[in-house]
Amino acid sequence: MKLGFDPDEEAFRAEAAAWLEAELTGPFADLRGITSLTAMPDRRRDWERRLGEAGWSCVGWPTAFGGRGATLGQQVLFAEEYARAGAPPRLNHIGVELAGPTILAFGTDAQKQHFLPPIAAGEAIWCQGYSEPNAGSDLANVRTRAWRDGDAWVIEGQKVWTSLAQFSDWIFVVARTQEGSRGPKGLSFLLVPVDQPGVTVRPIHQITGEAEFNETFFDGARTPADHILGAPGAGWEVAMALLGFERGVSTLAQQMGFRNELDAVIAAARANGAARDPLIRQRIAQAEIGLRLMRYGALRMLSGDPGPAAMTYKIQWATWRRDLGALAMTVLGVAGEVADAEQATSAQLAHLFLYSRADTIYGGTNQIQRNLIAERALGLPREPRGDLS
Amino acid sequence: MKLGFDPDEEAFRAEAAAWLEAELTGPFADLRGITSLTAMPDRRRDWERRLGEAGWSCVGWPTAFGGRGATLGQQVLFAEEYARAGAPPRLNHIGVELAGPTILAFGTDAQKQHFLPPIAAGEAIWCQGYSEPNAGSDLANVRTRAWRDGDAWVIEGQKVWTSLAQFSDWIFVVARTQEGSRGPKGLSFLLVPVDQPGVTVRPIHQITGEAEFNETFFDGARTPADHILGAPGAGWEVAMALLGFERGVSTLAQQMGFRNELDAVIAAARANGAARDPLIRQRIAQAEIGLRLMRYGALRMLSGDPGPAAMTYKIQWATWRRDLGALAMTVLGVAGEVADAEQATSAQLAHLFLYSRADTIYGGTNQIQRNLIAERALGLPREPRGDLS
Amino acid sequence: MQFAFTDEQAMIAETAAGFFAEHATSARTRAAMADNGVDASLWQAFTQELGLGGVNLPEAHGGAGLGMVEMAIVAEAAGAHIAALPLLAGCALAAPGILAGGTDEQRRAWLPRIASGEVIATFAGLDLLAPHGGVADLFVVDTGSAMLIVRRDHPATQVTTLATMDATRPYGRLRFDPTAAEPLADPEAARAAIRRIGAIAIAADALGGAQSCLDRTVRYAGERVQFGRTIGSFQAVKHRLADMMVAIEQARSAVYWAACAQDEAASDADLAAHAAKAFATDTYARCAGDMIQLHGGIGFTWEHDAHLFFRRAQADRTLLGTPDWHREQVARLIGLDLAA
Amino acid sequence: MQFAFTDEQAMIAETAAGFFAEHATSARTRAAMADNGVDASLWQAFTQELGLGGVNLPEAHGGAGLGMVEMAIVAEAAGAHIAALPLLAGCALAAPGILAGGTDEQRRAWLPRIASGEVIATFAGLDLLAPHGGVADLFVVDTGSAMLIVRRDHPATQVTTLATMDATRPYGRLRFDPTAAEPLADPEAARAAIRRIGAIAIAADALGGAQSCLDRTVRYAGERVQFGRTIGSFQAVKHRLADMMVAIEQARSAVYWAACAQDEAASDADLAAHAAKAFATDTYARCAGDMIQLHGGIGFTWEHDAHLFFRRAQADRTLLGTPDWHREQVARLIGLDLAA
Repeated sequence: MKLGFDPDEEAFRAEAAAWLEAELTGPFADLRGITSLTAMPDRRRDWERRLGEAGWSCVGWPTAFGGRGATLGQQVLFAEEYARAGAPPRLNHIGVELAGPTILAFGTDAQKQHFLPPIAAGEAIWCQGYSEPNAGSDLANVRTRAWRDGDAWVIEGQKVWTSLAQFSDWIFVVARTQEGSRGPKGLSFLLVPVDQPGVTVRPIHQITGEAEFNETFFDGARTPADHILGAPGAGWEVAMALLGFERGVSTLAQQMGFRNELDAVIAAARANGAARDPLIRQRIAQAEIGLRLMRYGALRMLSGDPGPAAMTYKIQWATWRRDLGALAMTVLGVAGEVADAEQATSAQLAHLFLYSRADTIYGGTNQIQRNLIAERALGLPREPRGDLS
Repeated sequence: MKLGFDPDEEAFRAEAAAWLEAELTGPFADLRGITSLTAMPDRRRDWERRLGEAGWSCVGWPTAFGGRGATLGQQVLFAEEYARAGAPPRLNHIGVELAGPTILAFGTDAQKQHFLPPIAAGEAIWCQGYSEPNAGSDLANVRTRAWRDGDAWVIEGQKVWTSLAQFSDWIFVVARTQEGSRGPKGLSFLLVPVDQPGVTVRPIHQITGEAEFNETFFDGARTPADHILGAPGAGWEVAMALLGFERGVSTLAQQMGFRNELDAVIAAARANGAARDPLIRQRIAQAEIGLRLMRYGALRMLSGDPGPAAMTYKIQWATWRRDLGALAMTVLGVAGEVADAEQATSAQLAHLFLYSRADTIYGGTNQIQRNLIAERALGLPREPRGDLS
Repeated sequence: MQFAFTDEQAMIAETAAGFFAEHATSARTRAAMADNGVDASLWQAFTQELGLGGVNLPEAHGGAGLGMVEMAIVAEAAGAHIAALPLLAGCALAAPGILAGGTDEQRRAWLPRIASGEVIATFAGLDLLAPHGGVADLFVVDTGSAMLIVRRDHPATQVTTLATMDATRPYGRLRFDPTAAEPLADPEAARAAIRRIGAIAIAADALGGAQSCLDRTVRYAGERVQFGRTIGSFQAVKHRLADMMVAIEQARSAVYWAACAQDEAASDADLAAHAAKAFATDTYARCAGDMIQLHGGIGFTWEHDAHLFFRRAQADRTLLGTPDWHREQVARLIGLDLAA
Repeated sequence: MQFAFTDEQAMIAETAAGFFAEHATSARTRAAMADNGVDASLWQAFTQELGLGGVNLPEAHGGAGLGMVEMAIVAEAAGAHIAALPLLAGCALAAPGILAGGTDEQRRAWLPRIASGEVIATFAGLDLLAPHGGVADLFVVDTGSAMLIVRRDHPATQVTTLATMDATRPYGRLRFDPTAAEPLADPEAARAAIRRIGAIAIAADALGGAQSCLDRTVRYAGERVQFGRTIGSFQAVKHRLADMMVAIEQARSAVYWAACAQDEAASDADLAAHAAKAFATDTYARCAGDMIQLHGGIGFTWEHDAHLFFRRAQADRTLLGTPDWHREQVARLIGLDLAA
């Protein structure tokens, strides 16, 4: 076991840090420190292109597809430096972290050549079409249908919670291509352009008041016949594998965002004296410990054979962040509930408090995560499916 | 709504307090302050007789059966004064609080005449035969069988967790009297003398090292044909109704025991300085609040129509006491883990810590309680029964 | 001893529940949220038609002459519907302060007009944040030493309405001229009344809100189908709902214990108020959070009412002291600071 | 950076797990509990045959020359079987203290004999309670200022063995003559080593114990039938077990982070040790409690092993500081006391 980094890894870190610093004090200084997933989409698209141009967009990908071929240690370091530099959230997070790796794993050579370089170059922004109004936790209960019409797939149906669809060029859609099939069978994984008459994106306003999520309607939407990952009817396996990529190196970048949030809570507590309150101190310490353990848990996962332990990550971070939101409000008291020109921190933390309630829901609720852990990691019996439609 | 007591209620309180004080500084001074359920059984049997003699054994029962015909308010006050005086745990708790009220509710006149006065007189000590090795949480899965043989019932089988059976004269037994029946059907509620060759009581050592509970074996045990409550085959209804009596006035006496335990924790915290620790203060305050709310919850139940709210009481007190045990150990630290001649409190609280782990198990685990609340109070679907035997 | 509603109390509870169910609809509450945080016609109906604006004020001062139990009953019903009205600000904070600490003249001047709804009154502590301050005509202000009556219509009085997490009870930040304000005669009595009655009223609001969270979530769990089953058939959902009920029933005991103790001037009335505020607002926060969780994605949308409860639960927690603070008061009151 | 066992570490883990599974049976542990808290033949086999009595001591002092990661691996395996042996007392407390703070002479005199099992050593803080004190030949004693070596065979030394909740690690209360004791040369270094290595070793014991609680309860849940179903098919049971696993995996990260940080003398080594001790012992207590709960009545009997885990979990929590105390150290180390 070894936690330290080698000198050559440290050299890579220095290179990345220097490049990020130059860009974020130079041409992209306006993006520094942004944390909102919806802020300044045009400039963040420029940033995706700049990352691609300089080879920092998809550092772990093979160079043949626009990546940098970085080692695991290097990827870890880049993720950390990216966040440390205050670089903005990746507008193409889903393309870089989910769609790309899935295409790498399941795509044909032609598909890889077609789809990967534009992602690495920041030219193709992706979003995700999984959930439906009646298939939230029950992901396999897909009703969106697709069928072949000549050399194209035609798609009818509705997806929901399509994060960032309003900024996206592509959406991957899990659709039912085998008529009469049920559950995970008969689904296909289609790659669909968003900018077409058959696709309508309608924002959903969430409890924070913003609209990060959308409903996406498919009404005769079309995509070429070869824009399918895996065989027709074998889309469930692809969809599930994709969820596994959520536990990759990007978790470390995510954690650096959490670091910033925890630091904001600590700063607020020191500013208003709450940091002297032994109850607050305990909760901040517990948050600090939880964050560190996420980091070392991620490094364990990335370092080798984590086994089913990796399944525990989602519930860990979601619960941690929800608790941090509650802690933030305890630290701030009534002052955290009012918008006040002098208190930017308060607005950020109030947003965290509200927004983090979604963390334990989307991407598999805490309840679903516990089912998965119990059934797949601990081997306990599966929940029986009912017969209500 | 009114929490205060009327002058005539207060007069009753004074009478009870005076009597208890006289007895517990006089002939029964040796029993004062005892909290163990197994300590000094012979002397506590004497105490049951003394209570009966003076009419303080079953204050809420009709005078015809040896009770005092006390009003609700008077019963509440007696329970409080009993505990306040440091009177010992009732050796015949099960007879007075469970068997008696059930016989009152379901017995024939002859049964009432036969069984109730000896309970009120302290002459008949009772215990409870519900759980079996394969019917713990699944109470209806009874395998103990009984059948008619002439003018008697003959009983074969095994009960477990028969609290205080070693001191008891009678046991009520839920037995399967209809061959081939399953679940709650075909059960009968039999009243069986313990002192006979067909009944063997064997102690179970619990994690505290004591043996409060027992296994009770029935091997051709007999009881007269008319020692059955309710009709043959209708024992489940009787058994369930009995559980309802657990939420009667005796809860207030139980709470006075909790009061003593919490006071011991508070005293320990004040003695060793833990009472200055803000974390401990929060937990003690929460325990204090929880105990008060048990009291007022009980008064709500007793005052009228509590509806399904009464179902929440078991999980409330069990969880409260388990948490108190953990709090006690936090207050004491390492000193709580060692037996030390100078620290009687420590031994009492260490015992509480271990013993209270049973509270969330016996009499319906917290999980079973949540099922009951969800299904009966909130109307949610019942858990499906499986087909494993 | 009879710890159950009298027939009259049961009738008030039924009336209040019916009134808010009919009038305090989600649409009207949301309209008030987008405006100034008060559903004016609801407030008018409440004070004029229902005549409960002074539920806990003496009849001599234009009130209904009832007690804290009745006030709690009304606050619970308002909380159950997240009603947007200055009930807490006026009836549980400002008016009890004036009643307990004001001169006869001050009482005569203000209490009937607060009870009738003509004057909206509120309260501000040291931070000068007043719930519903933006619409208030009258402020009772705790300066730490004095308790002052501050009129909105005085030229030196300025109120900045702040965008507030719970938009059914927006805070206003007050600026005023202390020399132009009128002190209450007995500031200690006023302060004690506001603390205690305010705490109990907030606890009652929280109780009503928590019960609504449970009721609505139980209903949704019986309708929403996932994996071919209603989600209410999953034990994880059932148990979470059961735990909500366990907490709510304790909160109910707490609120009415505290209200009774207040009405009976019991020796543990302070302890009861602290206990109720801590326990009921913790319960509300938890139930509102669970409501969102058990609704899944839909519970996270603006259009669903779950966030209205969640926001009000947060406001109930912090106004007049956090649960931790109230528990610390309990610790003090039970003698943890006494020598061993 | 490679945060996974090396091949050699994996082999040690396998060996240790096999060793304790074979020898540290429930029957032998209970026999030791009824006696003096040490399974003497287990301790002999561990020190002599396995040769791990000095796993983390330099070879020059008779140790195996391995590091804290290997020590944690061994302590985790011992904890998984609630082994009754003075591993913590000697290898994680007394020996590291002497190694870090002793003179060369003191090291030469004691470390090889501790490693070989010839001498049983332990540690006592200000309360003079020493785990396994009743059987110890040698005590390292923290007097607050000095760190002393106290020999059992000195006539002034008296040890009272106390009946202890965790009878696999009974405390002895020490009385001794300070003037007859031998001070360690560098008390600060000794104290720091004992605190940090002791904390990590206890955390590792807790990790192993918690994992056993989970494993055994999963097995039981798959066998025990109630309501015609294995109880492991009930979602409430499944979710409780899943939560145990979530906590345990975090505890595992904590223990090996802390062990690595210690071996690499990382700047956050202190923070890591506090974090590991707090998190892992909290996790153990929770898992042991859940083990009893999910076993139902049988888990509450003396004959079932659940209470052995439960008792040891409690001992792990309090020895060398409670979780609250360790979290407070984390709060201090991350700078909560710095000015804003």
